[in-house]
Amino acid sequence: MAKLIDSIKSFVKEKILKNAHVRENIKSDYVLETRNLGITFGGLKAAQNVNIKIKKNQIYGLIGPNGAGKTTIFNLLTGVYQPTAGTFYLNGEDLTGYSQEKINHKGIARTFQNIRLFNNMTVVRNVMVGLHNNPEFKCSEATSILRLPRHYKVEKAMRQRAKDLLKIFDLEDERNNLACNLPYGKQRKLEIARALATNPKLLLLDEPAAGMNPNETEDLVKTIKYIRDNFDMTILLIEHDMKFVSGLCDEITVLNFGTVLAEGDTKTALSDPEVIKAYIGG
Amino acid sequence: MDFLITLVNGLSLGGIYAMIALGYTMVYGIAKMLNFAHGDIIMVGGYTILLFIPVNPVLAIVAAIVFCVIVGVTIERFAYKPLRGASPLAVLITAIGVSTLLQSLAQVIFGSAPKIQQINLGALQLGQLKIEISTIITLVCSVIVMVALHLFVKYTKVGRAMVAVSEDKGAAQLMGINVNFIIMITFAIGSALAALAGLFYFLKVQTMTTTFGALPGIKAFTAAVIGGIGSIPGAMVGGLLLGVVESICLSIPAISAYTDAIEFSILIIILLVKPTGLLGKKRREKV
Amino acid sequence: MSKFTDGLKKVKWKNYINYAAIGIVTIVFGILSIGGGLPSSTLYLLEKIAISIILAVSLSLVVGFLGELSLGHAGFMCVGAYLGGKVAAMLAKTALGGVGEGILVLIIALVVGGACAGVCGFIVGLPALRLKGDYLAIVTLAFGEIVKVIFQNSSAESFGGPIGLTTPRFDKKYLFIIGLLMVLATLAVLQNFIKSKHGRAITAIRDNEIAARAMGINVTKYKLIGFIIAAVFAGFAGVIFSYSQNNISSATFDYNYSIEILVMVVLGGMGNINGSIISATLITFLNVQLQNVLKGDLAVLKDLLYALILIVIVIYNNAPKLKNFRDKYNIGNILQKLIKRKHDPARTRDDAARWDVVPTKISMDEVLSTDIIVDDTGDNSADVGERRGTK
Amino acid sequence: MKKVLSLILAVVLCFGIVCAFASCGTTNYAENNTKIKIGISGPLTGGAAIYGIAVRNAAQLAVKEINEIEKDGNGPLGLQFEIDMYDDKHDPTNVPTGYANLFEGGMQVSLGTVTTKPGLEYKVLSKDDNVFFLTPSATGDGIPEFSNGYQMCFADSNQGGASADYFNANYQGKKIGVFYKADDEYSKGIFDQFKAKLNASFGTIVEAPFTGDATVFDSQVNLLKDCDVIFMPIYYTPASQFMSQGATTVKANAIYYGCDGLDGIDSIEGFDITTIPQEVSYLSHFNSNATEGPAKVFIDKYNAAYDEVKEPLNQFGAAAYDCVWAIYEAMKVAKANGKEIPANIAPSALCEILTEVFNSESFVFHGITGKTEGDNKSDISWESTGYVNKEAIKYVVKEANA
Repeated sequence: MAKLIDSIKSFVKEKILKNAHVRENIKSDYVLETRNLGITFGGLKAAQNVNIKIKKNQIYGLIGPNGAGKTTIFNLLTGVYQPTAGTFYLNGEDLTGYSQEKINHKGIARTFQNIRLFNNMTVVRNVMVGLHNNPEFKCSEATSILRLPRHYKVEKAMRQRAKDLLKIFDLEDERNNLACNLPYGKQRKLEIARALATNPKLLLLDEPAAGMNPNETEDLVKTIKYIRDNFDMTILLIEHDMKFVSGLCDEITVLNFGTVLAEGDTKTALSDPEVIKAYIGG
Repeated sequence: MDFLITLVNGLSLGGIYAMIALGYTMVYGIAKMLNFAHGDIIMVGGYTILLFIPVNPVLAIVAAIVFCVIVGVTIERFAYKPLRGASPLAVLITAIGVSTLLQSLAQVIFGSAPKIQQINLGALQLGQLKIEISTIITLVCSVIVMVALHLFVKYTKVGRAMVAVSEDKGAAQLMGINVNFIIMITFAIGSALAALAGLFYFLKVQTMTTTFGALPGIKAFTAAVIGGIGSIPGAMVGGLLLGVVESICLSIPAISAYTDAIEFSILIIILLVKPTGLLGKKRREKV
Repeated sequence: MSKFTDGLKKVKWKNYINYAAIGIVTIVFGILSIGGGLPSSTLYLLEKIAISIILAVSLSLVVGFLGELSLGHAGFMCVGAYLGGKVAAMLAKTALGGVGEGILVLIIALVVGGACAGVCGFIVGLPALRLKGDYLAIVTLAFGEIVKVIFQNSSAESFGGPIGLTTPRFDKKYLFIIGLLMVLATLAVLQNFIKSKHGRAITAIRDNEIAARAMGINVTKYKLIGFIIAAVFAGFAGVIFSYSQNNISSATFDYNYSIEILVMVVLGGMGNINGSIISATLITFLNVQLQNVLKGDLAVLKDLLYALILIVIVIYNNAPKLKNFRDKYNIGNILQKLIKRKHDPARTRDDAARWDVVPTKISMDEVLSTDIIVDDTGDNSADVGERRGTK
Repeated sequence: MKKVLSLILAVVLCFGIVCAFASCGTTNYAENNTKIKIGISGPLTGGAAIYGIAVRNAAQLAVKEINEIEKDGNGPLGLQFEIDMYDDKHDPTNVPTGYANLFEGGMQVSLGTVTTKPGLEYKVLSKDDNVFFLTPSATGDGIPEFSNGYQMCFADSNQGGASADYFNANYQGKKIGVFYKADDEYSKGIFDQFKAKLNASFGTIVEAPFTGDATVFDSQVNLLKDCDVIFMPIYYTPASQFMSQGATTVKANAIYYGCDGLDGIDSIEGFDITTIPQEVSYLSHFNSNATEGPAKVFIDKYNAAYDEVKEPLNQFGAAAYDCVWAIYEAMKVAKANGKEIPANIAPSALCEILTEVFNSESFVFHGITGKTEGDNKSDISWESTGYVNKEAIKYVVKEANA
């Protein structure tokens, strides 16, 4: 019997887990550090050898022409795709290979390029979903079904927290509207509020200013800075709007065809001849 | 020798399943909906054949095809077309409704008592092998139909348009393809195949009831999913596979009572290993 | 005292109206029945209605709230009916059978039937993690058929085989009361579950699974919980069903029965529990009554009618082209205008927008159109691992 | 929209419940009866409808004849009879409602159910109210379990045993095959008994079961193609399908041997038995193609009254005809013994009277089912267990083609 179990164990080890990623934490001064991160789809190298280092409280930009692999990087960092090469670390903790849920629990939250709200729920409840895993609002299924006092307490506290968050984004008055009925700009803001509700250490924003008018964009810049300052947040964002990026980001990485073209200080990186060539198409 | 007969029987049954499965799969590929009422189109075909066969067998076949096409296209026009763009769940439930509607209509018209019509085409003696002629006809015809369909989709203008619509409806429309027309054609072809399947199934069963199409319909649906719904070669492979499995299971008395359970278990196992079926295409959602 | 009345005022009576309605029905008919004033036909009808409501409400958790199509609900019921019925049949003859007029055995049977159905719910829920939409629908359908075949081919000693399982019938005067009490229990559990953070998580998964994952919602866990709860209650319904019959046969629990339950859920409005209750009651009532009125092959007119109503309602509620028409001639809106209660979201209370009641149209496009997120890189993850290993 | 709709539905529902109430009241629902009401539960729609319809028609025929004798209160009983039938669709879940409808509609005596599965439900419900039933065709062994239930047909175990006896006596040395429906209580019940009683000298028999609504029998035909005798304890619809699908493959000199379920196989619309080369025969208590004797008289009466193509007669109908007459005869015996039978007699009182007669050894009913000689009717009696005593006959529907 014991022999059988051993043989099963060795089989699992050799055949199934043979190349599984062994996680190793490192000592890192950076909130996010990626090492040679890459993914290939069939023959297509969607991203390769991406090394990004983001310091605490930085607003970091990820830019590049269409199809450069920016959203792919986001998907890698949030576990939607599993990287085929490389690793990434959050505050030195290796998160490579974790599921989306787990990565979120570890402290990375994101928004989406094409807005993904819970359309049939009200605004306030969208945010409350974000608060779901907060240890403060822990409440088991049985507690809820039996309607123990804890359930009411938690619900009330969650609602209050959600309202507070919505206030920051000036969405408090809309809280009882269905999310799908909000105007576009407000939907984007709601997505950020919802991501923030999960209490992340690193916030990934995928084209937050897309489709906004200049006034709204200006407003957004203020809000993002406010988040960074008041929530002690580190932010990685994708954006096309150069003005937006140069006005907001401390450092950037420029991608093209899945590889890093330039990185570093926003101004220097943007004036790199390679970057200009990639954008203008020289 | 026995096994050979089992195999031939299985292949001919599989051919029928494949023909029905083709209807499911084409409609799924192009209209992105599960036409649950497809099995009942077979029933419509069966009754048409039953009505016309005393007049003339050839006329019966033609009438069945024509009538099934009319019914199929009408259903598409009135039940499914208004729901284009609505949630697939709504369409699926409508299809279930249409299926019940057809069955109950048939019962109002023909009554619930089974109707028997004997058709004996004789058997062919090949050495020691004795095979029913109807089995051979079914097998040959289903192969011809499948090859023809494959060529049609690959080499004709309409066929290529169908592929285009199944890939990307919006883009196809921009390219000047009349999407509504293509969907209508798909339903027409699917219904014609169902009529043929009805004919061959009737040759086997020789009895008409209002639930005539339910069993082959569900089996063919299973076959289509096994093969990867949306994939034409998948439907063929799935249909033939299921037919042979069914025939083999039935030929072993110890497990024959569990035939349905075995078939459905195969389905579940295949889906768990390959969630999109044997030949189905994976689709990636853009995040 | 004033604190008590204040507390009473705070209670949202609207949320409890279904409890009240069913409670009143239970009490009124219970008194009449015990007093001997009800004919058997009414008692049987009430039993059937109670069973239908439990089934419809539990299925609405999976279809309406979780957004997965299940065509195997009768299969769970079958498991509950057979296993609960078997336990009941075995215990009825022992000393336990006499305790409390057989109530104790009934409770044990409910526990066993519900638990077994729950285990099946777990097993069916597992593929739900990998499969979506149409594929999941066929797997649930397959599950129902497999269960049916297994019980059909059981030996005569175990589950009666083709002839079916002989189960003890509970006194008809009391069985429907137990059924209606089970309805109340079902409502309590499901409504409390849905109107909590967990229900919110489930609704979030339905609305947008990818976003829900990104919010850290444990999709695996909640999908399984959804399937298990629905299955457990279907199992309860099955046990009550087995108590309402002397002999149960697995042919009863076929795919058409699952469809009938689905029709109840859809006609009641998906994700609308009260709607499910009303449609389950009405359909069961009509089924029984029409069976007496429509003789012979005309009986099928009933199915014809259901099919037509189903198609018309689904098209009316979902057709994109009818959207304007719906908005313009929505009787609810017109009534609202007549009463002149202007809807001002800013002024309404927090719970004004009923998030648990969604229109029939669920934006399932995304959920259904993605089969699964798979790597195009290769068919298995070992491939992925290999590359990573060579880094 | 939804609110208004649900409101309307609720109102309809309340109305319905009130209607349901209206029927409640007395415990003897037969109090206002002017005729003795005979209740039947059987399929009038669906695949088994053909049996239910034959039962209904034949029972009505018998009632008509009896009412003719009893016209104007001049008969031995001075009573009139009527039939009340509920369509149970061969689905046991319909039985509680159906039974309640019959009972609350004033049923006093009953023919039980036409088929076995609903009968298992029916026997318990009728026991609770103590309603006498004599079923024409629910063959299950457990049907007459309680004191109020009797059978006119042979119980499954009797048929299986009788068939095995016949095989032991006549088909020694032949290769035996069985075509049966594994998920059907009638078919499986007979088959199990048959297998148990068959001599060991036959060796292994070839089993070819099918299940559910299967209609394609290629595999079964293939399994049975070398058998000399094929036992078919099934109803005639699948049997006819098997025969026509296997017409050319099964041995031409093979013998199809069935039980009472095969009765009527030669009168199915669209199925021409002469195209089947094999011999077709069955063991039964009635031959619906009889050309002589009391059976012939009955068949002619039936065909004169009903459309013989659309609603063909089969042994179910013949048994139902006998059932009604047997109940009538039993009531006559009771009356002769000094029992009072008013038209509004309570079902339980009538049950007491009838069981007493049926259990007495002297009660012999002369009917058209069972073995008849010349123009004499058969002798039928009952055991106190509810099983019937009469002689079965092997009928050859069609000889083998030379």
